[in-house]
Amino acid sequence: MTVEFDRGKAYVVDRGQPKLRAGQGMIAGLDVVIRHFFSAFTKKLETPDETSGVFTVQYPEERLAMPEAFRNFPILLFDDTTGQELCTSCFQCERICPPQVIHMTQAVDPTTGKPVPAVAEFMIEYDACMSCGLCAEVCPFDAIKMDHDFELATDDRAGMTVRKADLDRPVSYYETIAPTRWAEVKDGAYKKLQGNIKRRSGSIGLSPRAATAPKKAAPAAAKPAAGVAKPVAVKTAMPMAAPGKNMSEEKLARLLSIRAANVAKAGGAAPAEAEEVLATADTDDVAEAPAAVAAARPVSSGGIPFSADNLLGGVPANTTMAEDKVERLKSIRSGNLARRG
Amino acid sequence: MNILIMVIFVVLAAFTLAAGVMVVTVKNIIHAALWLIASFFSVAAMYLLMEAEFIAIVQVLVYVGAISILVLFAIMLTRHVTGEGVRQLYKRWWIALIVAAALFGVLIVPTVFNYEWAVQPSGAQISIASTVEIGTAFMREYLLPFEVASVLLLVALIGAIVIAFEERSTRRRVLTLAEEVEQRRQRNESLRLAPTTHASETSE
Amino acid sequence: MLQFLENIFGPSWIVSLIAFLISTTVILIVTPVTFMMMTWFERRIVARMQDRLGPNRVGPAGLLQAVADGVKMFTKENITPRAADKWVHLIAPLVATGPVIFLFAVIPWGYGLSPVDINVSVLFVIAVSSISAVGLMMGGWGSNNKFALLGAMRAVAQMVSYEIPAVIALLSMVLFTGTMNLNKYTELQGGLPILGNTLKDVIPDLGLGWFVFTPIGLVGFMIFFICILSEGERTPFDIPEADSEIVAGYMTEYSGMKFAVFYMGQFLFNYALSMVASIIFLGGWNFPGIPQLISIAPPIGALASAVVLGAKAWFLFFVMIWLRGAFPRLRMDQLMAFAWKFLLPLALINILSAALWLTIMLWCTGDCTQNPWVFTVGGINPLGWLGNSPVLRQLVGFVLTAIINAGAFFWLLNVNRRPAGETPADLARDQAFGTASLP
Amino acid sequence: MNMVDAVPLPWVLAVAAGLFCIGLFGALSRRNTVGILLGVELMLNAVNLNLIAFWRYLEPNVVAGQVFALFIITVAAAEAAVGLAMIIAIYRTRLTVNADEVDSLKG
Repeated sequence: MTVEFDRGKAYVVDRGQPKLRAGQGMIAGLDVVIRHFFSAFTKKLETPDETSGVFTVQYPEERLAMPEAFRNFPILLFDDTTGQELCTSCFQCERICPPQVIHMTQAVDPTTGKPVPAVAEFMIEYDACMSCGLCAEVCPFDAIKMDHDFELATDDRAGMTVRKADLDRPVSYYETIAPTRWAEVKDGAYKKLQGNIKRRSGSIGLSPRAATAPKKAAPAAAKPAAGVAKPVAVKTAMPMAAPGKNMSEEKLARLLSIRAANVAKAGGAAPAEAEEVLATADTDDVAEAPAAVAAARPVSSGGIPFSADNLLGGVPANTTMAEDKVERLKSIRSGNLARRG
Repeated sequence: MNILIMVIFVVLAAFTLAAGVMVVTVKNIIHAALWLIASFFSVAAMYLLMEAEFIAIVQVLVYVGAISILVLFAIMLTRHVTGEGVRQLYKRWWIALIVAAALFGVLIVPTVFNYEWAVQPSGAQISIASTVEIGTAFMREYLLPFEVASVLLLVALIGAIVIAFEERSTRRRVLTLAEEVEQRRQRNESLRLAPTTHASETSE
Repeated sequence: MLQFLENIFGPSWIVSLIAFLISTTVILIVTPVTFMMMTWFERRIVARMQDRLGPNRVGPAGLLQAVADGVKMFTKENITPRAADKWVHLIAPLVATGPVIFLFAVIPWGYGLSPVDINVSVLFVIAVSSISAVGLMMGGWGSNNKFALLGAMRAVAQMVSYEIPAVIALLSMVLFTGTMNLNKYTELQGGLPILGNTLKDVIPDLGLGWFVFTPIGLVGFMIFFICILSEGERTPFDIPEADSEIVAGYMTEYSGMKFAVFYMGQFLFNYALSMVASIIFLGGWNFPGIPQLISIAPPIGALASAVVLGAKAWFLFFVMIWLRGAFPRLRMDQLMAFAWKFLLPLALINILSAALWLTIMLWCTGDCTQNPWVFTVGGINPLGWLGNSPVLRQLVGFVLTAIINAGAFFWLLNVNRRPAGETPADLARDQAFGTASLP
Repeated sequence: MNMVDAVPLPWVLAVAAGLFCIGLFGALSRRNTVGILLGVELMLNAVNLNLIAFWRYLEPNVVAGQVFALFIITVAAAEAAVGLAMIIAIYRTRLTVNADEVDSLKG
């Protein structure tokens, strides 16, 4: 019912003649409340459509299952069986990242000096990441995905800059936290990975997590390797643009031929350190990787997932950590700048 | 025990008088009202000391619970008076001081100290009038004063309401937003019109 | 206590001083502990009502939560606003809380467990509980804050308004029993419901003659309980600290221990008045078995009586929490209209029915001719047919007062109903365009 | 073990007289009408104190002293109510509560 007045109108709900109220409504309210009170002692709210029972989840002891699409911070995936990372360092995520916290270096074939579709170093500053998930959305190889682990609180700010060794997770892990989402993209991802593996050589593209998790020595050795690889990457990044989304047959063939030529050209250009890395990587048992990763999981969920000695390069203390980070960032950024022209 | 009672009495008396002095001298009228409450309290404690518990409790109930709250409300409703800068006493306050001091002398010297009071001998078992007896007295020999007092209270109640009542029509009503906008519009119109009429008048 | 010490040391003022010091100490220890338990209890209970668990981390079942809160309160910064009236601001929590603890001095905690036994304890409770209003006013004014002053004005207006029905409800019980001594109320409420102690010789004392079972006591209890809610600022009446409107009312500028003291005063006030309501209306420590226990073994009986009385008070506190879980806050004009237009007339009519009950009970019992206050109508005693049987008189009184009180209740509800001329359209216009004339 | 033995009556009377004179000074010297009212309340309290003292010391078995004290408390309540209502009414029309500024009847 609308009532018009000289200054406007109002909508009125006509409830008829008010009945005599002697407290019936109050008693009805009290009844509802006391029912909830008693049911809270006996019942626990199981499904969201129930209306009574305790709905408190006592968090550290009880946890709700995360929805698959839950996103916290990005991680990198690698194949369980081969240990090969899905990432090809196409720089899509680095470009789209709104807070610009993703930094990466493309791997370079040590023999030819040409870039290969694999990532040499990958770094995400978790402390500035805003969990938007755009990197995972944009990744054409499904190599970067959003993790469900949110218990990352720490007083070690430098430790929140995470490198590849700690970003890498096996595909099987992602499959456990988001099975249907992975099933949707699985075939395409593996297909692209197979194509990429063909263009990688030696330990390039092999996850440090998969290859060296049982040993501490390998990451330490990998550090100078990455350092040497960087200038090369700067020099050669220009002609090698990131591979497109759809790698056609012809393109694949062309790439393969280029790679073959590179291999043929390869002489003593490869640094001695890189040889060492290759050697250690080759001797490691790849099949051990999933077990090693599984063993590493409880550590990462234990509160401080990315401790100093867990990092690639094994930088010991927090104080040097910051300097180290600055230095690395500087070099990576200069590399990126140079690449852009 | 006597010494204890005496000490309690002296402390209470000193506090009562000090609070009274604060009531009449302190600048902030709210503080004066609060000191008055303190003084009421210690007077009530003296009543308790004199075994008049009913009167003591009525004192607390009426003075502290009602009158002082009334005073505080009145002070807060008449807001301008709490200012510290305002002169609180008359210019010739010393005359009042002399009068009060003279009265105190007149009361103290001849009446209080030069008179033998027929105080009940100590140690004698005497019955103290109880609350029940007060109630009975109100219904028997003091019935007329009691009724007069109740009529007085009723008259005071009605009188206070009549005096302090503000006609709802004269009270400034809180406007709604729509009314405020309307008023502003009208005011603007009148402002816009006013200079033109004025100008036409002067030109003529 | 006094008697016990005098037996040992002989009468001396030092002994009585020590005795009172001991009972004071006990009260000053028991009341804060009660307060802490109450905060825990309220939080747990209201949590269950809202389908939550409540604090359960600190200590077993969260029992030490109050201790943790106390530590937090103690270590918080004690802030006094620069523009505040420093002394008034400082003293206000004490003035608000002191009288409340004072109340516990006259309230019996159980059989023979009364710290001070004075004759006018009901009046004492009323008088002392009205002092807190001064403390609230001081807090509101001394904070020099608009919200605080508004909250204080609301609180005091509410306390003063609801004190009147509360006093009149208690007055009807004073008239009903003829005593203002809280210790005597329990003895008067033994026996059977409605009939009370009149059949004591025939039926053993069941301890169930609670006044709440009589029409006068029921109406009085309702009025008094509602007034407790209002004076203790419990939820349907928590307008003074309506946090959605005026931050925290008079407590806005208080922090740390000063805030805790205010809070303690409020909770203890609730508890003290719950105890008074239990004693006056819910039969004190009367319960089937307790009178016998007291007569057989007084110490154990005293302990059991304290437990029973405490259980009743805690039950009333539980009802307060229940109301808090169920009802939203009233509006200020609704609050005042409820006190003055409904509770006050009902309380006055309740006094009338108490007087009627008393008349029926006492009219011409025993020797009529000796009583100068008995008059006759045409030479016949109008209540002569009742004879001297108290049972018959009680039943007649019960029926008559029940009719009067129920009639008054529904009549007042009807009177307070929305006027017939006030159509929904009128109300809508009023609400939309602000011409509402608040009742 | 009561006050009669411990404290002589003149002491109590002296306290009452002092309180009365303080109240008188306040009532005479304050400009603020609320302040005047506070002084009057002090005087009434002093009178009550006297009445109770006389009752307790001279005739404790007669209720007259207490009854008169109660009447005075009643009168004080009525006086405060009417007085404060007048102060509020005056404030509303003249925006002042100072007694020397409300002198339009002076001629």
